[in-house]
Amino acid sequence: MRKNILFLLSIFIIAGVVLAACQPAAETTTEEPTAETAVEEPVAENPADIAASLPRDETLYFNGQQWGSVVCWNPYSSNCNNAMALAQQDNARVTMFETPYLYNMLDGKVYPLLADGDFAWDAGMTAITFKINAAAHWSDGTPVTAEDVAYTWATHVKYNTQFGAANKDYIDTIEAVDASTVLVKAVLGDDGKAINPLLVQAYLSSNYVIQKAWTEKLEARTDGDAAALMADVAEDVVFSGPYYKFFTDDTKVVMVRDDNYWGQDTSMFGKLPVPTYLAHVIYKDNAAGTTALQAGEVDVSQQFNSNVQDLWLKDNLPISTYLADAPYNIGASLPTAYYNMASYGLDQVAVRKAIAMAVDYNTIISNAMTNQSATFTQVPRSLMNPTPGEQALFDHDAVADLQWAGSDIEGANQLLDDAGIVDADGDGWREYNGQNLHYIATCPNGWSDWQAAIEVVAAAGKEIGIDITTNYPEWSVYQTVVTNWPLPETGYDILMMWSDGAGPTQPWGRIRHLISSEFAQTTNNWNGNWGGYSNADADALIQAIPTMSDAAELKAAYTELVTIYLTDVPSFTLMYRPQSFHTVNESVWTNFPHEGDGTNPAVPPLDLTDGWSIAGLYNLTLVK
Amino acid sequence: MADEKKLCLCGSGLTKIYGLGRQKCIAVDHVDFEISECEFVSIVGESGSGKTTLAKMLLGLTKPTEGEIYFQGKKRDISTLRKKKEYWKSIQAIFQDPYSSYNTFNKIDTVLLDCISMRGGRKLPHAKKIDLMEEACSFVNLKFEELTNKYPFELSGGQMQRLMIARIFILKPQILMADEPTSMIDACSRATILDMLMKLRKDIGMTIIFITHDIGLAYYISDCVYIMEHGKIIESGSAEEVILHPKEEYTRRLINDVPKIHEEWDLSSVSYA
Amino acid sequence: MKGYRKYFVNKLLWLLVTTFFAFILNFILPRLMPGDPVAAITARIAQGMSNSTGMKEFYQQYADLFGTNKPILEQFFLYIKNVVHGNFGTSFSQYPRPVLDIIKSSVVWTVCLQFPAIIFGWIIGNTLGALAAYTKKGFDKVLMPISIFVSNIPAFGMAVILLVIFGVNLKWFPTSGGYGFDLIPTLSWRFIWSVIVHYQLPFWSIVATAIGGQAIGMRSMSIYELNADYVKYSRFMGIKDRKIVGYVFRNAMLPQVTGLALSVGTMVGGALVAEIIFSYPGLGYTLLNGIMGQDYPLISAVTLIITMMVLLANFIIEIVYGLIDPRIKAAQSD
Amino acid sequence: MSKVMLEVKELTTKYVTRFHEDIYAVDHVSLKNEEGKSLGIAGESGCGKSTLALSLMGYYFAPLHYTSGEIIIDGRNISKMDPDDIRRTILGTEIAYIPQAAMNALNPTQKVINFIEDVIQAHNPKATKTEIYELARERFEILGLPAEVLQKYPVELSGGMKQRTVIATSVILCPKILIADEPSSALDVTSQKMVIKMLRDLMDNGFIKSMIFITHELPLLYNVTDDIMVMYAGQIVEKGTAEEVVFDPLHPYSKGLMNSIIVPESGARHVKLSAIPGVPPNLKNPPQGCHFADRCKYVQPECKAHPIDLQEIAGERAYRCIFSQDYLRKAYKNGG
Amino acid sequence: MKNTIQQVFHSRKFVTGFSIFMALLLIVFFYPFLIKDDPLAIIGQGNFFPPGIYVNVYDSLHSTTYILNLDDAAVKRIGNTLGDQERQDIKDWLVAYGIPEDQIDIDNTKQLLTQWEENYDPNISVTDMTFARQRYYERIDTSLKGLLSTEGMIIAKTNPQTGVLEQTDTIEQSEYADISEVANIKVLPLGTDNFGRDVLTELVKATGVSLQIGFIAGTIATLIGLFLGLLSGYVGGLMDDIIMFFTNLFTVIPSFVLLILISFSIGQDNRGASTIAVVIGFTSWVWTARAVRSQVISLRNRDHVNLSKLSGHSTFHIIINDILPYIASYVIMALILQISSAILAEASLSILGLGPRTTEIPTLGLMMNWAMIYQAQILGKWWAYFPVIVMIALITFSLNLMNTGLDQVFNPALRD
Repeated sequence: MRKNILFLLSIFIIAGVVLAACQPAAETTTEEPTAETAVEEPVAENPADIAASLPRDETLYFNGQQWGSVVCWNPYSSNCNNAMALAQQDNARVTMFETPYLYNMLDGKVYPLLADGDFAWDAGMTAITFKINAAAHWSDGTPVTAEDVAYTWATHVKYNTQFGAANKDYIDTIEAVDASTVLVKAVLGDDGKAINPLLVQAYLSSNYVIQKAWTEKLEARTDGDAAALMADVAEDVVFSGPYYKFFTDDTKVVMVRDDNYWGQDTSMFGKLPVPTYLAHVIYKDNAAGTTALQAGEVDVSQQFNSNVQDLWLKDNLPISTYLADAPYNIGASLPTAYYNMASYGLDQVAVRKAIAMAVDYNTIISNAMTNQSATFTQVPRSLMNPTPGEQALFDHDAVADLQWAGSDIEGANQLLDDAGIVDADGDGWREYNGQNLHYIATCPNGWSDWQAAIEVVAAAGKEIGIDITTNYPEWSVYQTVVTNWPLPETGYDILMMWSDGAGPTQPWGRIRHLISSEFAQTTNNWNGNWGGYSNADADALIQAIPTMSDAAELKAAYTELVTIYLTDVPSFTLMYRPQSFHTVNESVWTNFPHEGDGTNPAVPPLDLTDGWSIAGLYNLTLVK
Repeated sequence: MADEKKLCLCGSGLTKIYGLGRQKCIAVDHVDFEISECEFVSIVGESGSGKTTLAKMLLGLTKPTEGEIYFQGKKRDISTLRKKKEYWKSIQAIFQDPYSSYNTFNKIDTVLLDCISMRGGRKLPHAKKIDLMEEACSFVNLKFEELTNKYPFELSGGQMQRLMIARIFILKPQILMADEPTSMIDACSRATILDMLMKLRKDIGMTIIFITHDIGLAYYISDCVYIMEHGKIIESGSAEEVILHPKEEYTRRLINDVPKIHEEWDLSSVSYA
Repeated sequence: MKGYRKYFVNKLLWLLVTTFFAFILNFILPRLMPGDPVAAITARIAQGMSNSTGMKEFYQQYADLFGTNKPILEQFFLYIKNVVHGNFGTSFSQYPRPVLDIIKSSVVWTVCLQFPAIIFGWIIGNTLGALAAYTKKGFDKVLMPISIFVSNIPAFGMAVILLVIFGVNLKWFPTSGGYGFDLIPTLSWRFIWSVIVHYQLPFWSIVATAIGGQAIGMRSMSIYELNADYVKYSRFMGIKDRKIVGYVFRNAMLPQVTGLALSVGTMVGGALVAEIIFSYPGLGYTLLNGIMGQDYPLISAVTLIITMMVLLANFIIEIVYGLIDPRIKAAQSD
Repeated sequence: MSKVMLEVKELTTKYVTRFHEDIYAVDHVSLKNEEGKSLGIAGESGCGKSTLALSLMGYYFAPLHYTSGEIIIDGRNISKMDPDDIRRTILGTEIAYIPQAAMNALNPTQKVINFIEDVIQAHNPKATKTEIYELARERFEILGLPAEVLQKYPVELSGGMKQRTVIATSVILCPKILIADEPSSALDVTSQKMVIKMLRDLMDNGFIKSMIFITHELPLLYNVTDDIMVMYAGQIVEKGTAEEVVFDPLHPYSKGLMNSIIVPESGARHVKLSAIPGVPPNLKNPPQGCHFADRCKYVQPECKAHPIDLQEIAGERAYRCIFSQDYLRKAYKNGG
Repeated sequence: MKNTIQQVFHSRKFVTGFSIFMALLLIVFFYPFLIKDDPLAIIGQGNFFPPGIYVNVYDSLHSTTYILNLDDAAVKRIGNTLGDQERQDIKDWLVAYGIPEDQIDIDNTKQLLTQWEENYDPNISVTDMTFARQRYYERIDTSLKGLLSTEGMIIAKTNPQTGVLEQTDTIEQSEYADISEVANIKVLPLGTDNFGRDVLTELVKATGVSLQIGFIAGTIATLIGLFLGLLSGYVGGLMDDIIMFFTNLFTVIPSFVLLILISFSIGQDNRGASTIAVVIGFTSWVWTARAVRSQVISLRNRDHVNLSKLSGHSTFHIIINDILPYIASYVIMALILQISSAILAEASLSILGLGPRTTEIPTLGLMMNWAMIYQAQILGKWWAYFPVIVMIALITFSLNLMNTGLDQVFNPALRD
């Protein structure tokens, strides 16, 4: 027996040793952090000293942005899965790469970043001129020039990158007039004016300026092959932003501050951003992320934390959101259920509107969003975000009769009865032309809030005698199906997709994506209008708006669009969702942007990385 | 006597090989024999000598690897189930272990009723069947009333084995293969079984092939003895001849190694090799 | 030893055959999945792009790159050729990252987590089972129902319960990840300590679920062995009960070794779930990501690696078993 | 009269089943065995002879339980001894056992020598491995077993070899009494003969002083032992010398048993075999009177009325029947 | 047969397992008769309502009221809002604001509240206070309004003519309603889940569905295993070799991995509860096949089978009459194990999001999956996941207990 115990003991010890021995070994095989950080100028401290741990009071932790491992650092690629460094969109992420201008979703204005002063249209609305800030320089010390801006665009076009393809219908060329002056020429319409000045402008705040010298190096390396160029890992990329890669593995991404960042020049921020490190632990799911937030391991949470108020009400944690009370965040996107216009009976406005009226939005908002959305009584439905800026763009009274707040079973039934769509055969389901109305409502599997919302839609259908069942394909399947017309005959009668968030082209861009027939019935359609709706009046208005400058004219146009939308109901918004969730834990850092925090211009709640919200990084202080 | 002998079952070159390649095991090795009608033959061998395999081949439960079996002068044909059934009307068996010879889930009646059906009595009236069963039971000194509706495990080993004989009594095959029918039961019940086997031969004229490892038993009961060693028949002849005057060294050893009562059992010759 | 060599060669041959079949299954099954992964990648790349000729070019490029437009047989041989060279291809979902790179970083975590945990659970389970068989009375009466109940808590249930009790409520251990959120992997004590602390919950949840089944099996085997003739004989030879119990445990444990070999596959399944619940950066989590991203090469590679690990574990265990159990050697030399 | 090596007085033991039923498998058994002698115990399966063998060891474990009686080994009463003392000082050294199923009697995963080490060290913790090995090798060689056997695992040995190894191991400490429970019944005749020879050698070499041999094979018993006891349903029904019991059985059961002997000897073909009808009684509820009464053809009403005592007659002879020996002999002559 | 069943019911383990299992079955069967709610009806607006008895506030206002003069009512009310922590926090604020510490008595409720009311202003930012803290004080301030009031609560209604609020009723603080007189009371013994569904009703339904999945998968696995085992054991030869080859193959390839691959391959759209059950069944027959085969091989050479052959019975007859009854106990035990492992497999798959797609019916795995997606385990909403785990454990526990009991009856060596 003694021998047995000794045997057991020795096994325990061996297990312990194996355990202790193999873990560090694991790391030496995966990543060599020190080697990779040496790409740019050496860090002030010797990496080995701080390598073991990131000082808590110099590191700002995020969650909810990065899901899965980082793939590359290449600003020409849209496939890098590198949420801490790369996002060229309406609110571009400017931690590592920078755009000429920064958009602020709170006031809808742009502020210069790499640019010096405001941009200017020429008189005929054919081209934009702006200057590059003389202080701006790359991480290798060379100045940022107009030539870099021009070459970036040329490269996008030459290699047909996503960014080139998305903009070349509106931007003709970008030229360097001199070392610091950039001229952006728009594609002109028959009237000699830019066909879409809004999108030309938007390019300046959503696309990075990439160094010409590095791009040439990359081109040489990839031998002019577009796929190879976009697949390059670009570990050696030259950047202009305040942070760069420090360490990545499957469990985290860490960026470190570049203490030679040009933005400390008085012409820009006048100082360096406060945290030395920006770190993002890769959590498996929201649950893991929430736990970390609770534990104070996350400072800025961009993920959906269900019942977020419990964190302070019940757990008494120093956690808060941008707004003090529900909906806690600024709604800036409209998750929408699209009707497949080709589905049987859904060509009938009455059916579409009845379903939309019957849905219990309050339940969606309380159950799926745990009240982190404004309700439709607070902000009646339209095509606009619930932000004051967008809400002011249409005449509320003019559309009041068309709006519905949901749960209106009676009204929906009435509508259907009036349209003659009744249950004639008594099986409990209404028929249209003798055929039962049966629909399948779909959204991607695992998108929990959407799934919960779709469940409520299905329940509403049953209330009014329309048989709606749900289906949740995997995202990989879903996206392929939804973006390619025609939709399958069954399974995609009502489908849920996003709509545009906040940005310099909004709400025009959103409306275009929701209802413009230019996207209807096309393949590889990642823009919108997945249900295939088309309305000539709406198309005309959408085309006209970018060139309108008169406020009253704009308001009339938008009101008209909202009217069309609420009358035809090609899709309906299920909830308001923030551009990004913004929950902060103030156990280490404080002075995060909050409603009424006194910043001017106000810093938007976008994680301190996107667009103008980067300004928030300069305001942070440590909790005393 | 010798002239009247009618050949009942013959084998020529019977061979059974199990397994393949290196795991090959020759269980029965080119065995030839002739068994006449109404003969009581013993096949004697130690465990592993192939006697049970031989029995199974004769019964048609195992296919010989090589060699032929002749039944009543003709080549045996059991290629189909129907022909097999026909063959099994002529040859039946009693096995070593009475406890495993019964399907414990069936009542005893089933065993006997099956036999009656096999003899073509499926459609007989019930009373007639009972009569048949009673007759069979009384043949083996059992009372049918006491057994009916009982399960096999409610019987003793001796009773079970007797019931097996009752089964044979109903079937009345020409040949009975008795595979060590007494080795699992007590010595004091053994005599009963042996008596009944003899009675079967006498009353019905059955040919009995008795398989045993006990050379004394073979000597006691049989007319004719085959000695098997390593799958081969090494010696055969009448019981008196083989046991009392063995020709082969192996047979002699087999007989010598069995303890005796009246003769001396010589231990001094034993070597441990 | 000749017999043992035969045993070894036999097992090795079997390992190779099984590996080959596992290979085929691993290749085919993920390819039966619905949807076109290349379309998914191109779609992602082309988000916001409105000209469809560009899209077609993209599609063609990637289809060529991944070889999805080749005949399935050709793809298969290509796959074999690449795998033999240690190349599992490029991940679809994390394009352009090589699959090997993704797996390399997670496989060590899994190996270091699962195999010690499974073996540890096996040892504890067997010890408890043997004790239950031997002490009978109180220990057995209390222990057995508990083991049966515990072994019936599903692996994820156990993981969640441990997570809630020790991670969320007591806050003794971190609830996710492989090492501290504020650490960068280096060979330092702080890092190693953090790894060990993070190791605890997933480790114990695997151990806890492995214990019950093994204990029940060991108890039966031990009771069976305790009735064996050699026990009686040894007792009558005046050998102490304790020593006899030693014999019994050893003999009962040997068949349990094969049991372990056979159940490694099952346990790895449960362990994968535990990894997922604790966000442990191992293969389970990688597999989940692969599935969600419909990443054929990744799924193929992960399942292949898991299968290979299980096969190899089986192989090693059976080889060791052949070495330690004289009965196997004897059976082979017959 | 030589020294009495083993004396058993009125030993009663029982099995307890898991349904808590008692089975009295050894019922007031008394016996005596002298130095240099071997005693045979005969009986059918289930008569309690194997249980008697276990009970004689004086070391009880479930499901076997001691009820009453005494076991005296070489003048030392072990019935009241502490079990652990018995284990240490009696088992293997004073009294040894050869089990029925010798095939499984050795731990399959232990080399023979290691088991012998354990056995010797259980009694003499100071014995060194070399000493033990030398002792075992010598003993094995004397008993005609090659020394290589010691380094083998049981599975590597043939059946006969295994049995002989077990025997050699059992007597490694030169016990005074050896209890052999059907040591050869699973072997073929040739191996059986070797085993018997070996048991003889043990006595001749003085490795054991006396032996109790249990078997159901009467010819074997007759050839091996000096005295024979016949057991039936847990009781001794007859005892005497081998000669007497085989050729002049008194108890009707013994008579039946002897009449079932078959041996390959000339003339054996013409002996009339007899059979005993019926089955032995259930020992859960043993009959009050003669246990054999139900199967006896000479049964009288008083046979079943009360327990029958063992009648001692000349010498060590005894039998358990109400009839006189003369009456029985006469009846047998007439009845055949 | 009767005997065997009797013996089986003598085994305490079996009886315990059987009772638990039958109790579960009975609950699953009878619950819907007692509580007719749709198990998937979304009744709660908001998620994870804790277990409890819910009284309709509107109805309780309109119920007959009784005056109960209880001394501690006011204390309880104040204590509910103003706990020790809140008092301390109020003091901290006041001290930071500049009130001398010795002037503050946190046990003097009235004085404390007065001081607070006089000094607190949400716009005053006390030094270095985080936003979270500022908002905390704002919330405290709101909750303290009218706390010490001894007056009743006024109920008012808009006058339809004038559009002016008019007092219609006052509710005194000492008024109580008898719970049995409130029209709408809903008992939610296990609260609601993330969708606002009644967990208990859903759980019962899910248990039923999971049991069905278990039965289907178990039956399929057992049938396949039985068929292959019989075929390979009884027919032997090449057939045996082929079947054993595949059986061994599937023994070593982890079935869970296979299950994941297949479940994903068939696609979300096709994954109904019964499809999942079938898939599980088709991947878990291996052990049954092995067990049946080894049993059949040992039976094949038993004399009663030989005797049955000699009696001229057909192979089919022999298998049915002479083989099956002997392996029936093993097959039943295998079936029981298959059922429990199938339930576990479904749950594990669902945790990975590969479970049944269905939204018409719940399964235990799906309930678990949703609870995890909505972070119930992190947020301490134990009622959403713990009963599910317990239910799964109970089902498999009872099944395995039955199995152990059977094992003890059929393998006497294991009897204790």
